[in-house]
Amino acid sequence: AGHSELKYVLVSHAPDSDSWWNTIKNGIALAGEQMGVEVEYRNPPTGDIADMARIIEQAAASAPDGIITTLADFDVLAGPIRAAVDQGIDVIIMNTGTPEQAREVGALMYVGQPEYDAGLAAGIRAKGEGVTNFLCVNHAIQQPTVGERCRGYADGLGVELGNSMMDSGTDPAEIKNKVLAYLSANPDVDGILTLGPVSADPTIAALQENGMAGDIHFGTFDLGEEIVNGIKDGTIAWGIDQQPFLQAYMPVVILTNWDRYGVLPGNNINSGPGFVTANGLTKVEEFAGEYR
Amino acid sequence: MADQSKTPIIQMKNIEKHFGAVIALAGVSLDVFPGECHCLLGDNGAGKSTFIKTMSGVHKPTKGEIIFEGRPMDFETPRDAMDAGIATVHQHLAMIPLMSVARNFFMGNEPVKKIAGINFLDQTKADQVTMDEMRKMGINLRGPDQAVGTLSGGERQTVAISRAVYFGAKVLILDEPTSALGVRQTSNVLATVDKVRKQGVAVVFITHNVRHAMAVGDRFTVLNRGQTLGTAVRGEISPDELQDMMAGGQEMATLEGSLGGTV
Amino acid sequence: MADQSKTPIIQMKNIEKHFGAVIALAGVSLDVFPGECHCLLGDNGAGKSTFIKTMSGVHKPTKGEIIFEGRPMDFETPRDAMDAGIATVHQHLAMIPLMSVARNFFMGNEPVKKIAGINFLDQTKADQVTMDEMRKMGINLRGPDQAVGTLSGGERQTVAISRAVYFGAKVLILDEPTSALGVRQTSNVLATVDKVRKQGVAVVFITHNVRHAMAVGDRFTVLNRGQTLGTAVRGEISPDELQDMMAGGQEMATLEGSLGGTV
Amino acid sequence: MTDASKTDAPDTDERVKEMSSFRRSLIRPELGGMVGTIAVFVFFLLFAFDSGMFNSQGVMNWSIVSAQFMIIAVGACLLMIAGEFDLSVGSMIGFAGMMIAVFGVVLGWPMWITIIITFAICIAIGAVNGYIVVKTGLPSFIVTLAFLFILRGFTIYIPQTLENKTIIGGIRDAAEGDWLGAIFGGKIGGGLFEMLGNAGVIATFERGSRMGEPVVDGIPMMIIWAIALIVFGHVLLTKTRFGNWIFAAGGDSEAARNSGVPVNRVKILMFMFTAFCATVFATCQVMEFGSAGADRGLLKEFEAIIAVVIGGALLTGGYGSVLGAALGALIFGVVQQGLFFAGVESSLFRVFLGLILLGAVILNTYIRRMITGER
Amino acid sequence: MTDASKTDAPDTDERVKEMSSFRRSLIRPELGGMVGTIAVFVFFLLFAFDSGMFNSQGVMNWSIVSAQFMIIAVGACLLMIAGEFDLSVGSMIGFAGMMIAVFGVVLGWPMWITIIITFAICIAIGAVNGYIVVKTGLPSFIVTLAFLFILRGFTIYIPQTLENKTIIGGIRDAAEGDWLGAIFGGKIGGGLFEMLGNAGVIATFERGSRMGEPVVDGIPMMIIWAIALIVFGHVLLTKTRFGNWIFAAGGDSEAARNSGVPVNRVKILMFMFTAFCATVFATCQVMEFGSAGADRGLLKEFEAIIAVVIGGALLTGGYGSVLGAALGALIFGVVQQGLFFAGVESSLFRVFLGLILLGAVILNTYIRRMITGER
Ligand SMILES: Nc1ncnc2c1ncn2[C@@H]1O[C@H](COP(=O)(O)OP(=O)(O)OP(=O)(O)O)[C@@H](O)[C@H]1O
Ligand SMILES: Nc1ncnc2c1ncn2[C@@H]1O[C@H](COP(=O)(O)OP(=O)(O)OP(=O)(O)O)[C@@H](O)[C@H]1O
Ligand SMILES: [Mg+2]
Ligand SMILES: [Mg+2]
Repeated sequence: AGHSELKYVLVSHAPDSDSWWNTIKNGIALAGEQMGVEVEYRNPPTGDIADMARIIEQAAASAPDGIITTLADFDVLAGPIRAAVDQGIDVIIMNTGTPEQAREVGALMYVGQPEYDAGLAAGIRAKGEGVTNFLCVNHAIQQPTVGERCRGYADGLGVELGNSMMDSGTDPAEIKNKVLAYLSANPDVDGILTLGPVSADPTIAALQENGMAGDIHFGTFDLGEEIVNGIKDGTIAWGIDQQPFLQAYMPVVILTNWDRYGVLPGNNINSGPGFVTANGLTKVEEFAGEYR
Repeated sequence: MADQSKTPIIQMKNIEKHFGAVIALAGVSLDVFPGECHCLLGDNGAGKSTFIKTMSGVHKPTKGEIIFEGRPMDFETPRDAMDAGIATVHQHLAMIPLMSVARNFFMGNEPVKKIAGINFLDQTKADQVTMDEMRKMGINLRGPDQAVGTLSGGERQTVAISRAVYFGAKVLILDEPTSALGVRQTSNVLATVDKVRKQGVAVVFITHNVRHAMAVGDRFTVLNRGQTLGTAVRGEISPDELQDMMAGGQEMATLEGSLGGTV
Repeated sequence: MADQSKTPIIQMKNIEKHFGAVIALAGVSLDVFPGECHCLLGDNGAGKSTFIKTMSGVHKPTKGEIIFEGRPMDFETPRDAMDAGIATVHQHLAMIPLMSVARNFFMGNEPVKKIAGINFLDQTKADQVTMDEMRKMGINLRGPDQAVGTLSGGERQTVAISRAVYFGAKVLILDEPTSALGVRQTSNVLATVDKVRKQGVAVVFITHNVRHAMAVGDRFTVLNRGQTLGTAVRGEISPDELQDMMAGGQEMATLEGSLGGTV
Repeated sequence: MTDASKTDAPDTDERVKEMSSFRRSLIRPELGGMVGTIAVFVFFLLFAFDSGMFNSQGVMNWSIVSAQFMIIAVGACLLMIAGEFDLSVGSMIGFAGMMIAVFGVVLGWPMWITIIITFAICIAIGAVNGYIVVKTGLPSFIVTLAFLFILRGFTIYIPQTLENKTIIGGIRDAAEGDWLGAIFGGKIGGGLFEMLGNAGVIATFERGSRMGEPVVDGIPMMIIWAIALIVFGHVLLTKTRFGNWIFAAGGDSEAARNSGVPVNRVKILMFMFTAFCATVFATCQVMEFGSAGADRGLLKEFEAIIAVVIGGALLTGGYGSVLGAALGALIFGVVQQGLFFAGVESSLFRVFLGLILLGAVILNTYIRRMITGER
Repeated sequence: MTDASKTDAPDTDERVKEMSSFRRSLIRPELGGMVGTIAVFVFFLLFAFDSGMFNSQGVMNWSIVSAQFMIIAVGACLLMIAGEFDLSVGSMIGFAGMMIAVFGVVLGWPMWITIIITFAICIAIGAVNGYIVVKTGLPSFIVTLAFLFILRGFTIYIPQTLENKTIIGGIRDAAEGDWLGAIFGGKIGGGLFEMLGNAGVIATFERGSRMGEPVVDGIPMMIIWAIALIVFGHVLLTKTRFGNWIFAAGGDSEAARNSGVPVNRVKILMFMFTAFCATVFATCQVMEFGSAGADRGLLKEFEAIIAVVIGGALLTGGYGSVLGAALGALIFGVVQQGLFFAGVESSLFRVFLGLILLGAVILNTYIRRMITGER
């Protein structure tokens, strides 16, 4: 096949306004450019996973050479993905989901970091660092996937999730003040987990405001400018980097090579969890929010 | 003219109506005979509209009794009153501008035909009846689906009256039907009232215009501040006396000199 | 009575007004002198309201000229007309039920006082004037902050008229001010018109009631289907002739026998 | 009556300029929707013809999305014509799905009981909405906005309390073989499509367990429901006396009440019908996808209202058509999916949506003024 | 006039039952808001007193959240009284923040120019909204819904095209030392609070990097803006002729127009003022948090409307009060934060919000009927 004719579509479950997915967009764009293939990014505007299923069906109808998709809800997405696979379209699962689920729907492979596992790893690490009682700031309570991180974290710590997951909304001032209120009402909290820049940035501001910055254990998912600064100044202990760039970039490269030369890595790729700490932040700093 | 020896078709006994802190009717009694045009007169805010609304089931009286065709009646909704045979043309028109004339004409009384056991609207019948009835009243519609919003105020009033007449009301209530009408439209309405009355329908007619009242009324009841000032029979009262009563028995602002007496 | 030798305060020349496909006015001319009450009569839909709306700046005429105090005028908004001295009481009341009487009274003409160089509403003045003016018209308000929605229709009409008079209009336009009023309220309004006219204000008075027109009118212009049927001077025309003209020159539905001639 | 009044009629006509009968036959509430539909199809035929949008799979894709919009648009349309609207539709969709998951999976009730009870609960909530609106005279915007929050709150709270997550799966398994479930899930016409597939009219799967089967293997029940609801809504609105009451209640509720129309009953029933439509949507969705989540139905209330308004209904009630609303939903669905096919940057979708909405209402207003002589 | 008509007045009084003067002095548009505020505070004093909600830090906490709501509620309130409303407020907040980021950070313009130009653009968009509404006569619901989508679309599209990201940070650095930036960011009264801290009136930090400093170190500009806007709005509405025009435009635009009120101008200006408030909100936010994101301001339009309605304004226009809206915002903020202090499961917040909204409007309707004699 002529090189420029290959076309891949990446479908995510994120609502339009979710900033984190930007890195993914940049990742496929870069891979597309480097490999000389056509790439597209699609998502349900409100983050409704049922709408996402329609988008996968739509993508299948437009007959691309491959589909890269998240598996945000196995029940909903398994059908459309399987149909696409059966139709002869190569599928790679990225970001959410698990290697087993990827195999089950007939995908070539899985690239990413299972949400629950990442949360669990974070919880185990935090437990080792002395956390006993935690607050999980969830800015996307309606999205089932990220909540899994809180569940994993709780299990890692070996405590009940209970009331520890906060429905914070996305308004930064509200998040900041909700965190302040929660901390003031629950003085025994000694660990905070945020699920991304949207909740992490105001939480940093909150901790700076009430003087607990550096004092309370603070871990977060994903990276961003403010988070990097937070890690640098010690407000944040670590950021869990699932390296979204790889989640987007690798599948395009793999699919291209598979279509062109029939070569395929023998295993799934775990893009994370990698714990980013104050050591070795320069590259992260430079590309936070863009490629990191 | 009404045959006063017959029994009244509707009797209102000591009707009271309170709206929160406002006492709109403080005990009003009235009876209407078939074939009679009973005029209801009175000042602004005297309670005329409120009174006929209790008659037509819009309001439930706070106190008092309604006897219709000899039986006590308790209208829960305007439907009940309509089903009993009381048709009302309200002061603020009961027409829906965005809807077609035919749909307005039959609103609440839609003709139905059964198809496969289900009641469907009989649109052809509705259209035809509407066109016919409107033509009888002297209004040529562009079509039965013309929206009421495109009719003039006088035309709308005519639709409302002919609708009430068509549905074979035993009692026809008209609340200030002529107040916004031109001279020609007014005489049409008065002629209609006269015609309907001759067919044996009881008419309750509200107006502020003594001359309109004198033109068609058989009896005249004057309301004042929620109470009756009494009922007079045609011929026993002069227009001037009636006018004085309508003003609530109070002295009126008079125009001096040449202008006097022409109100 | 008007001094016809003076120049007219307002002259409308060949006014036309089209609404999309509807031709509401097809060239109407009229002039009004100071101190005169000029009655505008005609059938429903003749174009009376449309005509006075071009006079008061609500509509811009499609064609034609307005000459006010000798100068051609081109009212862009009702404000312009009001500033020139033309006050209008519209057929559908220009009152806002949820607002207090005082705020309604001064709506669009609020009194201001300067505090620190900024114009503030002079609420005390507004309240006081309102109470005074309403008392003069015979309406005792509970307070200036009483909402207009709690007034009766007649009372609202009175507020609207006294507002227009208070603001020292040179031309006062009344569009069917009496149609919904009781006998007493009507005579109040007519007396007010008479008083205002004597103060030298030009009044344009729209009504469907010949007797009301005859009571206060100096001249009578009859509109029919968007055109003038001519202007008559008081004393030169009988009520019956006028009534015929108002009906558009067409034969009217007549009530037989005893009822005839009383409309 | 005397004959004099007969002269009224030419009076009216004389002063109105004539309109050609062709122009008049065109002017109907659905006109805007029809024009829009044609415009949208022409546009995508030109710009996305070879993108797969018009092969069997592509057609099925935008048909399903449009059918989804249609299901909620029919309810919203009738309610809007009756003079009210419902901002809680989206939350109701999430809530209904979650109820099915809770009863059917967490509590393990038989699916048909689950579905019936869910419908009963949701329709009852619709009735409560309506009851509050007609009894207090509050604007439905406020009342249903309150329910938007209340229902969404429960949709998040309940599964979180019961199951520690905001998504509950396994509904498909629970519905396996259930007669009522099959009415909402499943597809029909499989045989026909197989024939078409064998005849090469539609593409077939190339590999996997379903090799050789046609890629489109039946018409999903969602589409059947959409068609059924449109037919029902259209007949109800235009062919029955109840339809006349809907118009009357929305046109002027006071006038309608005085004429003997049971306005309160009409409005409450329409709120219930809207809730019914939302529940149909939710049930079809969970039956097809097998899970209920707290994110389901977000913003669907706006999408329903937009479809209805694009279809020519008047936001303030008393005017509109179910067919128009269906066309509005079709336009919405085709544009949304079509932009994906055409490869337009997805964030621009919202910009297009806003512009289409504005354009459509302006066109519809113009048409409506011509029809009703409104000023 | 003759003396006869003087008898009109007792006429009215005679048939109305008397109302005590105490009861009458109580009945004002803000009454519902006042009752609600008291109820809310009593509730939380009882159930969350020892949670830190009422120490200096806690007070500052809910004050800021309430101030945020107040800023947008003032704009929404005046607009609603003028008879329109604006669903694009939330998108406008996101859009304005993004404009500041694009001009100030991406293009590197001086912050004061950036802010002024952003205000100019956003107010112009508000004017366009208003212009479309008054010129076409379309309901503002539809027009501003279109802008909700259009503005959000651009807020996502623009930074992505320019910068490859949807959060743009670094605004705080760009605003460093800028005079106009300081008016929106920063805090004032630091010295006073330090004194209070030293005097032991307010607590000081006991641990962490800021040990010894007072826990509250100044009043954020957000609160100053909220107070300034409330005072401005209240004076404008009740003390100026323009305020009278706002009421008139919303009460009955046709009647107001006939009386010489420049209704179109009033409405367009109110749309612009709403946009101004949204931009103030956005600017304060980006100055405090240093970044602009595509997801900022989601659902804020509803929150503004809710605060205004809780504060006693009438959704259909012509009635309301800025003080009421401010109290509504306070209730909203206190409840939202209070639930966290009280340790209520956070997803139940939405349920409470819905219930409070319902309760408040029912109370307000009752009060309004008493005031206006409306039926
Ligand atoms: N729904 C209501 N709520 C409160 N008060 C009412 C209501 N309806 C009428 N009223 C009051 O009751 C009194 C009688 O009103 P009604 O409309 O019956 O007078 P009317 O005789 O018809 O006057 P008009 O000649 O002006 O039509 C008035 O004071 C009016 O304000
Ligand atoms: N804004 C408008 N748009 C379209 N047609 C209009 C408009 N205003 C008035 N018309 C039409 O113009 C004609 C004249 O109306 P107008 O209201 O001036 O009559 P009128 O003489 O005041 O009648 P009435 O005595 O019933 O008040 C009518 O046919 C009316 O339908
Ligand atoms: Mg009345
Ligand atoms: Mg008129």
